[in-house]
Amino acid sequence: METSPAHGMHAAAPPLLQVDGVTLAFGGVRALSGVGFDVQRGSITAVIGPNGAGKTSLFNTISGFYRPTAGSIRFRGQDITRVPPPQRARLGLARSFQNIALFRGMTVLDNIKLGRHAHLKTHVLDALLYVGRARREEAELRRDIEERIIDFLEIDHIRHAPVAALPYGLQKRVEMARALAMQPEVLMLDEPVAGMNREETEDMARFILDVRAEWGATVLMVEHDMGMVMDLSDHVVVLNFGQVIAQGTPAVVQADPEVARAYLGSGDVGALRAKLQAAAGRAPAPAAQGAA
Amino acid sequence: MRIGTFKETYVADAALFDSRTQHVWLGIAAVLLVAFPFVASDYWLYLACLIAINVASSTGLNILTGYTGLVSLGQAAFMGLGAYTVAILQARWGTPLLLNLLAGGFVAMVGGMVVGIPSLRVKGLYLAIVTIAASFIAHFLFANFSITGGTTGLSMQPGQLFGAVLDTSFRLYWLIVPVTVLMLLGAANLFRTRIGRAFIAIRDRDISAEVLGIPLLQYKLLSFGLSSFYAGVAGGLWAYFFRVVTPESFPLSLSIFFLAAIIVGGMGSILGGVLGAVFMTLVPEVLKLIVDLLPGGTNLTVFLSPVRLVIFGALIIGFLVFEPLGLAEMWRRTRRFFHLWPFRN
Amino acid sequence: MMDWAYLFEISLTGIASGGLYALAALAFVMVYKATRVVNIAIGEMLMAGAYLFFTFAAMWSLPLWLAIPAAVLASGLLGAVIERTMIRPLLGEPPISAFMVTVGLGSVLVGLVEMVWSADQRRLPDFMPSKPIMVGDAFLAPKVFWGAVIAAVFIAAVLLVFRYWRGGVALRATASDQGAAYSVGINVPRVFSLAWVVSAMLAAVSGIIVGSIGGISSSMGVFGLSVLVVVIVGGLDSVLGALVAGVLVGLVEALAGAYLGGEYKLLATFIVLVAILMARPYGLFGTREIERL
Amino acid sequence: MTQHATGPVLEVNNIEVVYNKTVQALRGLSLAVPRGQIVALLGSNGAGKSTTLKAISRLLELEDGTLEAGRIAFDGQDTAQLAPQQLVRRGLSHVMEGRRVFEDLTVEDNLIASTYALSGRAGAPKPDFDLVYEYFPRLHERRRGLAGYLSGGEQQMLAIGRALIAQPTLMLLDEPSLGLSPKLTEDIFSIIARINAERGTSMLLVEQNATVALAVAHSGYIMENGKIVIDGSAERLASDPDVREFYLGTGGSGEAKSFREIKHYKRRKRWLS
Amino acid sequence: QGADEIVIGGSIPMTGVFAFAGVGINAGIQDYVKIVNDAGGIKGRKVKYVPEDTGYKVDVSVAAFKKITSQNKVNLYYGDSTGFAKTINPELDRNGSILMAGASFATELNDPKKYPHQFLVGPDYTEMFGILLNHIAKEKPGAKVAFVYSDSEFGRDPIDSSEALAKKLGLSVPVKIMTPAGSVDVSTEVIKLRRAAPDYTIFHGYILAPIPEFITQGKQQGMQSKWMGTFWTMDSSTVMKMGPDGEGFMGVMPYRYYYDTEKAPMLEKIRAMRPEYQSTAYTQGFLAAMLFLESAKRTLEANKPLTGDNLKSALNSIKDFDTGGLIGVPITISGNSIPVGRVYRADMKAQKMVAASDWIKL
Ligand SMILES: Nc1ncnc2c1ncn2[C@@H]1O[C@H](COP(=O)(O)OP(=O)(O)OP(=O)(O)O)[C@@H](O)[C@H]1O
Ligand SMILES: Nc1ncnc2c1ncn2[C@@H]1O[C@H](COP(=O)(O)OP(=O)(O)OP(=O)(O)O)[C@@H](O)[C@H]1O
Ligand SMILES: [Mg+2]
Ligand SMILES: [Mg+2]
Repeated sequence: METSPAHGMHAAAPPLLQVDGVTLAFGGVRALSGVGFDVQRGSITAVIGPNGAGKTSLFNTISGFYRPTAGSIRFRGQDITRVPPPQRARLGLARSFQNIALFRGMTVLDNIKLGRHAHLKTHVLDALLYVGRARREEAELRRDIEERIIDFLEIDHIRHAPVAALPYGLQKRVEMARALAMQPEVLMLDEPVAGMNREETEDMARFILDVRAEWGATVLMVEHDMGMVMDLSDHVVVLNFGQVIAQGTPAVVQADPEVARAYLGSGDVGALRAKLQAAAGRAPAPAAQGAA
Repeated sequence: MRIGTFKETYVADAALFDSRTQHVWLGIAAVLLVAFPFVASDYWLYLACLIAINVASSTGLNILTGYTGLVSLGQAAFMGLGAYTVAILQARWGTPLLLNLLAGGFVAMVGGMVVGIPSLRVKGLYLAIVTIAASFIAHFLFANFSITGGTTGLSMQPGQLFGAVLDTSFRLYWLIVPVTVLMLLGAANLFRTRIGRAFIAIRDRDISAEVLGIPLLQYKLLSFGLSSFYAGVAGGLWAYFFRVVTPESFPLSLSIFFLAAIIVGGMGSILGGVLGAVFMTLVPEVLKLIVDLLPGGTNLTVFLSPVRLVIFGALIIGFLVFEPLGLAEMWRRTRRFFHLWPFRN
Repeated sequence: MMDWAYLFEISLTGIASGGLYALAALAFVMVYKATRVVNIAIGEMLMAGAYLFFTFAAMWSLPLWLAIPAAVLASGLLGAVIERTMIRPLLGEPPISAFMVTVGLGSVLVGLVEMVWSADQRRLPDFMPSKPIMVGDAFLAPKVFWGAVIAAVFIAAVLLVFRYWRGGVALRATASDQGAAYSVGINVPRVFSLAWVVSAMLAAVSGIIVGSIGGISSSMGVFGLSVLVVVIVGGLDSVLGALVAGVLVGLVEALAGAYLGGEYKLLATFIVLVAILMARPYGLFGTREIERL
Repeated sequence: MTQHATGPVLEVNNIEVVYNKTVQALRGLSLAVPRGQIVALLGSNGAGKSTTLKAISRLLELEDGTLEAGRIAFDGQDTAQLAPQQLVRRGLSHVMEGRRVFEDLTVEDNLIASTYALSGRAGAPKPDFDLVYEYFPRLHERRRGLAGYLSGGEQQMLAIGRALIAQPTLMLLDEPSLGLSPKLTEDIFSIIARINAERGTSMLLVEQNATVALAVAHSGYIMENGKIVIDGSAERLASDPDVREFYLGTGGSGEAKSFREIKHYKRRKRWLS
Repeated sequence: QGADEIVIGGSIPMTGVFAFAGVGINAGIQDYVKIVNDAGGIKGRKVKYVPEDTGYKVDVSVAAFKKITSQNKVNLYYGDSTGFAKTINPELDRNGSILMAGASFATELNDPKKYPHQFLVGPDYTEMFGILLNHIAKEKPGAKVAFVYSDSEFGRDPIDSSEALAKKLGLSVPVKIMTPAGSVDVSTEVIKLRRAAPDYTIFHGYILAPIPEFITQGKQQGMQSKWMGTFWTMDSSTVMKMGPDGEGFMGVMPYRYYYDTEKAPMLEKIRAMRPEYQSTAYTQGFLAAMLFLESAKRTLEANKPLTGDNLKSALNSIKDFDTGGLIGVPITISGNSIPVGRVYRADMKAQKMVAASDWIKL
């Protein structure tokens, strides 16, 4: 666990995913301009940056929902810039969404099953009759999901629950399960721990590490929780105003003054507290200083 | 009492009807369906056939609107396509009945898919109005073509199946009800597989569905196609049932009727489509029966007739206001009341 | 050989009768803008307004200057009752539910009209000047002309109100997110009522004009279908769209009727509708839905 | 600021909330917000924090939830008699979870919509857009753009800005830092602290980022499963060992743990068992 | 006792777009049945009338038919629409026990070979046009006649055949205008009509709207045309609703109006039973019942069972039959229709329709 598999093959193997000079404009707004970076196989790569920097837009471009105005995206060496989104899913680009996009009319189990869609072969006629291939495929799918995903993410108690009434944290976990069902080579997670407290964040961090270890998936994530980003990732890409302003190992990025100015803020809890309490017009309490 | 039905295998868990009780109910329903024609009067047989036709068509609409979330007000027109196809085949070439029905389904399916083409860009109510437009265009074609007999429409001979001439409700029952049951089973199966799940995903969030591997246009068209295939077959049955097809046979109000049926029954539920179609077909008849039972005879009929319109509308409103999930939900609640449903919430 | 005078005369009539569509479409747009309810019973609400006017003017013989406002006010009351009993309970339900409620409403209104006034066709008392309007050599039916003038006045008024009154913002805010609207202090139930009352009143005005041209009957609601086409072409939530599309549809219908024949009228408008939607999926001026992942 | 200068602005007494007539979300929850103070409300996902805020602002009914028992008093008055918009007009603003801006409206129209909060208020205060733009200059730049196309952080600013227009005495803030960058989180919290200091606005703050929340708050509550399990001053909470482990992520030593070294089977929360 | 009854079933549109007619038809049938029963029935048998409302919808009509026939032994049936007649006739042919009439005057139904168990209680729509055109040809030879009709089966029914007939009678048809169903604003159509400058304009396929608007606008634009309508427009109360512009409106009517003063014992009877005005739909229903029961009587008198074929041949045996003045001349039913009628004209001052021609037999 100390070194990720990626480090060893850095030079030899070509990057799994290459983003090259990607530019994306909405009318006048330039969400991305000339973004380029590589994602090594087996790595955990984080994309960070201020709000509105274009991180989600970047994910959307990689998964094909937006078509870039310029630039290219290569996956396993193959140019997929013009490949429509469903086909990219079949190639192994799986993702979760920033604003949870579960299907509210389905149970947890069906949501997860849906992730496998692109890999199944059942046709309309099979489906209407439900014999042969349809029946076989459904049974296999069910076993696979139960044994590998539901078990792994510890969501067996809710598998038949409708997703709508689940607490936020569990919904995020179901999204992750659905992405896993897509048989990902690259698992893209958009803010996987937003809205979670420390304890839940820790759970999610553990899942992410385990996904890489057990599934051999490469992880690409957007996240604002710096603790987690810095602890987990092998490579960090920083976006600001649609441009890459820094990239490298967590330590390198953290030390970059530009990044600190645009994104990280003071980052020092003690200083922060003093600042906030000064703003609130109170003297810093002695106990608080002790805690920090 | 069942406290949790434990399933031995995942296959059993995914079965369509998962418990002994349900099998028993199903058996009883089948026996009732088989016995019904031997005890019912011509009127009730007529109604049963009509209900079955409406169930088939509503189920089709439920696939499109209830499950895929594409509101359509063209279901009647697609039935018309099926009915005209059957009538033309039957009257001009006398081809075999089952073939005609399939042909009716396919012609409607093609029509439905053509209408579905805008669905990638046009959404929600805008799309619903496109389907209205489509049904007016269909009506125009029916009324102005010679092959469809213009405004006069087409009359046809009774159909024949396995040597039997289907000229009474009793005989038609044995065609219409089994075909409908088959179509129902097909629809129920559909939603156990990836196709059905894809439909629901499109309904709930179409844009994220695409990123998850579902080609939107293909599946929207498929949904339109399936739905109109159901409508087309239902229309074909309708043609054999009434044996006269005119442009006025499939008005917009019929499309609204089907929409009302799936909403009253419960959108996105096969059972809902069935219950809704049964309910909506029977309501006017039951209201009539009630009026008949009141003293006062036909004079009262004249006076009370508009009341039926009011009640009809009030029922739709009442359902939506008081039971938005429809009859299927009422049924489920009743069932929960009788079984101790295992630890929901 | 093109007969230009004929074309001019037909177009003029088409545009003027488009004004009537626009007014009825405005009634529709009011409700949609505030509540996202697609009121398919708009034709029946027109009918209700026309029958109320008929009752006051022809049956109770009230003078016209009294009968018209009375009918409009009574319609407003009807709108309030509809909102209170059928629409408000559906706050938070999916749009198709409210849509179907208005289907039920249409049936109820037709039933009530038949109960009270029977299904017979009737004529409304004439109240518009009957002197023909001549534009050059072209003739314009006076009722159609004055109807268009009244419609234009109302549409202009509504446009101004939306431009300069913050109530317009409240309406749109409510439609966009009811919970959030509450949380900024907007009286959501009041916005709902207001929208329905105003819509019902506009529908009544429109119904009185339409009824005085074509007579009234319990099947008058079919007019609503053309209105539906108009609002879709214009964009469901756009006042300007209602105006432009009303005139456009009026014109298309007139030209199709004149040059192709009556059976082509609806066909032509529907083809125009589909063509416009293919190019602009939210109508000419409708708000496009924001889709983000 | 108001006539009841003494006593807490908000008192919640033993409330129970049930969703859809079936799901019980709150079970006998009580809390109070003293005048002029920031009170933090922490708790894990699904604990019922948002539900508490919705119960207070009466937006619960929109989601088919009902207040089955208990009493909520705002400025000494029972809220049961007031409609949601009346509460807002009396000075209780709720910044809802998930930002909830009016997507089809421009930024400025969002603020205009918010001026309804001032309707019918004594003294007829003037809406102060400049104040909002001063706190959030970014909104000024984008004031003619549709709110739906703002980025997450900008939408959050707009949501708080809308509440500011209402010149509230009590603000309910539901996860204001959700999805915001670390810097913006700091900025927003400084603004929250400033608003509190400069305008004397009381706040009930729901937050997952316990570190910042306890930094600005005067006192706090921690809830689990629909009940309050711990309460106390911000300092006291920040030094509670459980809070430190489960909310602040600091071990006994006070040093932050690394996410790479998380045990698979962790100690359970003491107050849960 | 039940077997002895003669049963008239009825799919009657008491609601919907055709309700105004249905209500009258229902009353007419009811009244004639009462007259017969009060007089002891037909050859000692009571007559029972079983109506059902249809809302003028074909499927509902068929349901009503099924219901009534499964609960009664029906001999005679009154059906509402053309569509219904076409749907049910094959069934009548098969089970052979029912004779049917109805509210439809569709030309298509006037074919004894195709519809052996159906008859029309008056002239079919083509024959109605024939009566009008004959009248016009006599009044103003070589006149220009415009046809304005609705886009429906009802509206389109007589148009093509009548255009041919007009030619034969030396009349010209400068314009045929089809209006879409349910249209209210007809300004464009009026412009079209005015430009054709017809001497006569015949409306068909409507009840009232949009005829008044056509006439009003036409007059405003200085048209000199005479305006005419067919049966379903021609009820007195309908025409009177046209207001002042309806003055002089003409049309074909196969029956006498309720208030006609020419000698008609049956009308007197009706007026005694119902002192208020009764519509022509009432007369239609009344006459239908009269012909129904006349056929039944003739069948029974011939000692034949009441089968559809027997009833129909009894009906066709009716020659120079006196309707008690409901129709001004004795009638003969050789095929499926009664091709007789007369042109009436509106007199707005008297609020009455007055005869404008003699009875015309085709
Ligand atoms: N469909 C769109 N149309 C117009 N502008 C858009 C669209 N999608 C995104 N944008 C704009 O692009 C920019 C980048 O947005 P994006 O959602 O990618 O930011 P982000 O980095 O994910 O921010 P956050 O951390 O707040 O989620 C923003 O200014 C946003 O307003
Ligand atoms: N509209 C609803 N219908 C049914 N149950 C609901 C609804 N909203 C919330 N709940 C349930 O009530 C409980 C409390 O939810 P609430 O949203 O208040 O939690 P929270 O503490 O705000 O969590 P989070 O940190 O995820 O926002 C949860 O179990 C949730 O599933
Ligand atoms: Mg983002
Ligand atoms: Mg919450």
